[in-house]
Amino acid sequence: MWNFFLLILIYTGIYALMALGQNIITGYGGMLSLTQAGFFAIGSYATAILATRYGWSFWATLPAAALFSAFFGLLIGLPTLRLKGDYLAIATLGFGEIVRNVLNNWDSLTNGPMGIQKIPMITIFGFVVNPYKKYAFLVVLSIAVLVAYLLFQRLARSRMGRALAAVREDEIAAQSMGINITKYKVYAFILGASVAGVAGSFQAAFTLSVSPGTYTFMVSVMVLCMVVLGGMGNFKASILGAFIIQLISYLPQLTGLTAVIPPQFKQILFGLILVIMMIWRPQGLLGREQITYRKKGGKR
Amino acid sequence: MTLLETLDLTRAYGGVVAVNKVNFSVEEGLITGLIGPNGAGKTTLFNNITGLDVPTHGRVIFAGRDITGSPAHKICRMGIARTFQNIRLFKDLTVVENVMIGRHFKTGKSETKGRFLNAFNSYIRLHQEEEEIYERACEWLEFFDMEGMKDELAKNLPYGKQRELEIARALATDPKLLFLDEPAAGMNPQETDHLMTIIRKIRDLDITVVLIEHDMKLVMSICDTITVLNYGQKLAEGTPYEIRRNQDVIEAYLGKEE
Amino acid sequence: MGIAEFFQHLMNGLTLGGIYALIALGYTMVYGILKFINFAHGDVLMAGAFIGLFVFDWLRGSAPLGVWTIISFFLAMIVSMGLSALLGVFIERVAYRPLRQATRLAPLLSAIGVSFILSNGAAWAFGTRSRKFNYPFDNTPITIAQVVITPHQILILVVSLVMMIALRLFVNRTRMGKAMRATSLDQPTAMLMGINVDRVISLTFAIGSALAAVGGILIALDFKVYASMGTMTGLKAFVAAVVGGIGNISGAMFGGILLGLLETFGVAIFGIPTGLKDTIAFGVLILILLIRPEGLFGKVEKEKV
Amino acid sequence: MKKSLFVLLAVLVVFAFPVVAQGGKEGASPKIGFIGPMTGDNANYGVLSNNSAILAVEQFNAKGGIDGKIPVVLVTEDSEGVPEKGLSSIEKLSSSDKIVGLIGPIFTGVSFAVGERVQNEGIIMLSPSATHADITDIGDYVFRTVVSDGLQGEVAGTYFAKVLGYTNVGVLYAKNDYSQGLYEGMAASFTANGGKITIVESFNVGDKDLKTQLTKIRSANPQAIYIPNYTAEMAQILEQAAQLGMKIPFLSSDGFSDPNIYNLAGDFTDGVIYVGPAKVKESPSYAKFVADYTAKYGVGPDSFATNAFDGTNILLAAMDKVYKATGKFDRKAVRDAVAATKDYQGVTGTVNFAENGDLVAYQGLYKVNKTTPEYLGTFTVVDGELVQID
Repeated sequence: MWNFFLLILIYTGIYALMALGQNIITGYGGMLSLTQAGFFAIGSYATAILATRYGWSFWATLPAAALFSAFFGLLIGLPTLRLKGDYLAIATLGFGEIVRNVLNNWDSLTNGPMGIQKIPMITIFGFVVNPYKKYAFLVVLSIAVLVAYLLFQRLARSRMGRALAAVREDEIAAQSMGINITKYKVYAFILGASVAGVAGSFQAAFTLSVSPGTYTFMVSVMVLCMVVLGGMGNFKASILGAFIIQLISYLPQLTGLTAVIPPQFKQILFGLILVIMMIWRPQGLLGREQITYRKKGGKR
Repeated sequence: MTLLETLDLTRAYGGVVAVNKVNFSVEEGLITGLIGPNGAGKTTLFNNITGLDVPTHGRVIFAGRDITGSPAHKICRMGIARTFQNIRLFKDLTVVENVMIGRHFKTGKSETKGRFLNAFNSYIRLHQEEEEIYERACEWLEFFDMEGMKDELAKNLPYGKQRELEIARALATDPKLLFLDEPAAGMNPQETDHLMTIIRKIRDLDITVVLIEHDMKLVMSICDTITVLNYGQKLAEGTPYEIRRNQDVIEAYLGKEE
Repeated sequence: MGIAEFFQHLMNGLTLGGIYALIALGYTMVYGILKFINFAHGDVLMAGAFIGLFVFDWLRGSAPLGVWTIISFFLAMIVSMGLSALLGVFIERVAYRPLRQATRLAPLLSAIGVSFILSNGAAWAFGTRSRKFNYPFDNTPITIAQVVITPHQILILVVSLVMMIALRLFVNRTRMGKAMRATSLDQPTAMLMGINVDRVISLTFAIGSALAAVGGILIALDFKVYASMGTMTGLKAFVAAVVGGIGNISGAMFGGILLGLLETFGVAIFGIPTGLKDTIAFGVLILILLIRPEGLFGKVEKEKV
Repeated sequence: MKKSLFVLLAVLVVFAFPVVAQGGKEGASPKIGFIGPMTGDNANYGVLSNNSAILAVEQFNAKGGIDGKIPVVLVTEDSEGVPEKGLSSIEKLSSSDKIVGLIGPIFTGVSFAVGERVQNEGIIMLSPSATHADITDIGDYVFRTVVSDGLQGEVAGTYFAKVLGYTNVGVLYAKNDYSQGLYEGMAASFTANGGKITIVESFNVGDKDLKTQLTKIRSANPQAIYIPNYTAEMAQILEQAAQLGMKIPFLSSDGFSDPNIYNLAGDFTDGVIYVGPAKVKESPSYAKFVADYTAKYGVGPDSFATNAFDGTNILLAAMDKVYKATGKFDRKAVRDAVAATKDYQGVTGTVNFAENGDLVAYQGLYKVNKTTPEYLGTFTVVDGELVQID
């Protein structure tokens, strides 16, 4: 039981990383991207391929995964210069499908539908973070989530975060305030993608195998649900959202009611969450985070 | 001294010529009024100067530099700020945040301005930088007597205050030249009076002001010089006194007397 | 490649395109009026196919192919169109109408939610197994000089063409069509002009969903009926609508055919690995959006400053 | 205020869960697990096999259960066909349910991920359908009651070349682990026997329009087309091939044993030859199983479901044996008992396990007459030579 709870926490951590990325794109930048699964996949495969084929250690593949994903974030971010709302959503959705399609068909690199197995475990100074010993893995992962959270939080509180908010609120006004809106949109995508890549890297190191079937549209929708449920524009809320969505996701197993609850229960529930939250509480459980400012030499 | 001039500026949408070979110039330190009937091309002229639209022909010269076709954010950085006819505030941000966004590119060391290093730098010096920005933003709010409502969401302000906030936000970019697109639209007489005082105060800060306005009382009483547009073309320019007596202008507004 | 093979590919591409066009019409219709992508359109299509299947099987019983099967097929289609229209109107009332004043993101997210509820709800209720929708007519292929086409494929092309023309006439020539166009241009003004905007929008959804039901039943004949049938086909049709210029009825038709041909010839002639067929569709989408975001026949809409 | 209320509510709900949850009680009944896709695109395969496991457990309990007195509980978990969910499923089964053994997972990708865990936890796993050749190499706790791609492909390839006498065939397979594995296995032995694969086309799972691929194959004009796919896809291929006027014979794999193929494409199945489970001709136990299954679920079992039935029964028998000997359900002892299974008479025929956990088995060949499969015989391959068993 407790072990299972730890597992949920680990998945929460992995998805929380993705949700943080989604939040910077959607919550701050106001762009509906449906491609977190694609970046997640790129990160996972980067780690899987570099580790199994070229013998890189996890810690070397981690930044590589982030960079690869960031590069693709740039690629998909560029079209956003011209796309808005609905169009962007579809283009990003298409991009996610393309990623999965390519992974499934590029047999010589990705081993196609068979996937890649026997990915080495994380080691820290010779200590193996065996994913079967969940505490150790959870600790490493939590540190990653914490670091990502702090970095994003700091970013949101800087003038860059505010510029991104301006782009979301009104692009034309933002332009006229001297903000280069294209640059900020692309930044948002790059950041969102790279953190999803990191999540993918951890996922590969936890499941020790990757296959294209994991990275479906469902993953993107789940991440979106996390951000919407927690509250857009609030990073704490994204982590909370990730936890709640994962709990719901594993609720039938956690309660031992798998036989009673229909298997489609959680997907239907995710759908309901999106609809209901939009109608009754569009700001999410926690709402947008208000920042308090202070003057120079003000009280600490 | 001429701060800004347009040379034969033309903007056509398909067959419709919204602005036709307009030579419009703005003298430094004065308040310039831009008037004309609806659809005369005033806002289009503004958009073409401030980079939200690109002219089909002609050039825009600002402080001796050709800025034709530069993107809006670059033009803003050169020192031209503006407000909008339909208020375009960042509605879900607070009043002070709106003004702080105006300070966006005014922070950090100049040699790396707009570059990655600058972004990185501001990431490191976050607290100090934020305090600076906040302080400057509060000063501008004080200028408009709005410090008390700085934590309100912009969308919750009364209409007149929203217009003033937009001006405050534009001023926060430290412009040399400020374009106001119908600043008094929808204001009651008291608010309009307050606005007039403010515009004069802005001029006293050595900021050149150009305004589009339909409220003739306001235009005539505060503008030093007035340009009239009609059907996309310049009809007249001169002091309020001259404009008031210009036969063409009277016809444009009242129709030809037979 | 032989000449016969080329023409066979052309035929395959055309009919696949016809399927995309058929569904794209519904997308474009709703988008044209509301400027909103109904993500759940594909799932309404699925619901329409299920309803059609049940009614058809019930009416037909074990009758052999003949006049009665064709009559029951049409009856099934009419019932399915009616019920799907109700479903569409219901979805609009519950999930989209409350969000008309909200940000642009809100109805999109809500639509994704509705799509999830419908497809998974169907999987729960009807299982995930594919069901056969029997042809109501004799579908023996017709061979002309080694090029083969089935009556069903011809039917799909004809129906999408007829639907396109009917839709155009409806939108351009009727009073209600005029009200729709007015609503599309400016909702508040349309309301001031005495147009019942709510009714116009409901009607738009009703028509769009009825179209989806027709499409669902027609493609189910070939592709079978299953809970997730609307997802991929719906997405591809959407791509077709965007390529043709979303909101433009003829554009949707053209985009659908173009996409079908591109997918077929991309694989058949340009040697793209067959596994990457879907990539062609989405690649074209991203390319089109980059070069001509308004689509091939779309109108440029510029935000007023 | 309102906000904090929401947070409080959320936190409360979160902590209410574990309280509500029943903490894996150490009841008298031993549990076994099943993992397979119950939702998602391939849910059908999971559901059919799960039905078998349920049926096997019910019949076992009806006879009194372990040692004639303890009923066994089956716990089913949904993998959605995704490794990540498979992992959480095995985690839950292992730590909350404390299962003794596992039936499943269904797909190769999930089986690799889950296999590593069961090996680590020391739980025996019997997959009814993970066919990838390397799966049983994970460790000594991984077994399967399905023949590996290696064997099925080998039998298929050799049979096509030697018995049917084909020298060139075309292949149309889906990009999933099952189909691709079979294609590769068949191609290797077919070419080794002097045949030639003239054209290979693939498609993505979920694609419904396969006319482009079929038109290309038609132009290449092979003697036959091998379609090692799942039911829905094969139905689509057969129907569209007929629409293109193709008269080329079709060869297939054990995916064809799902009777639903005849509902979906009954008009086009005549003449298809496929490799499927070996069965003792007219085996009464097989007939009884199919009858029981169909009576209970309304549809017939596919070959994976048949494998799952045997797997479940082997596991139950091993548990029974261990309990009778030691009075408890030691996971390692159960594993050893399964490994020691000798000549088990199941519905799929005589079951033996090889050293590595692979099924020592034979393949059956079938030829479809209209909509009825006719048994052609039981085959295996020894040292590259095709051997007919009966």
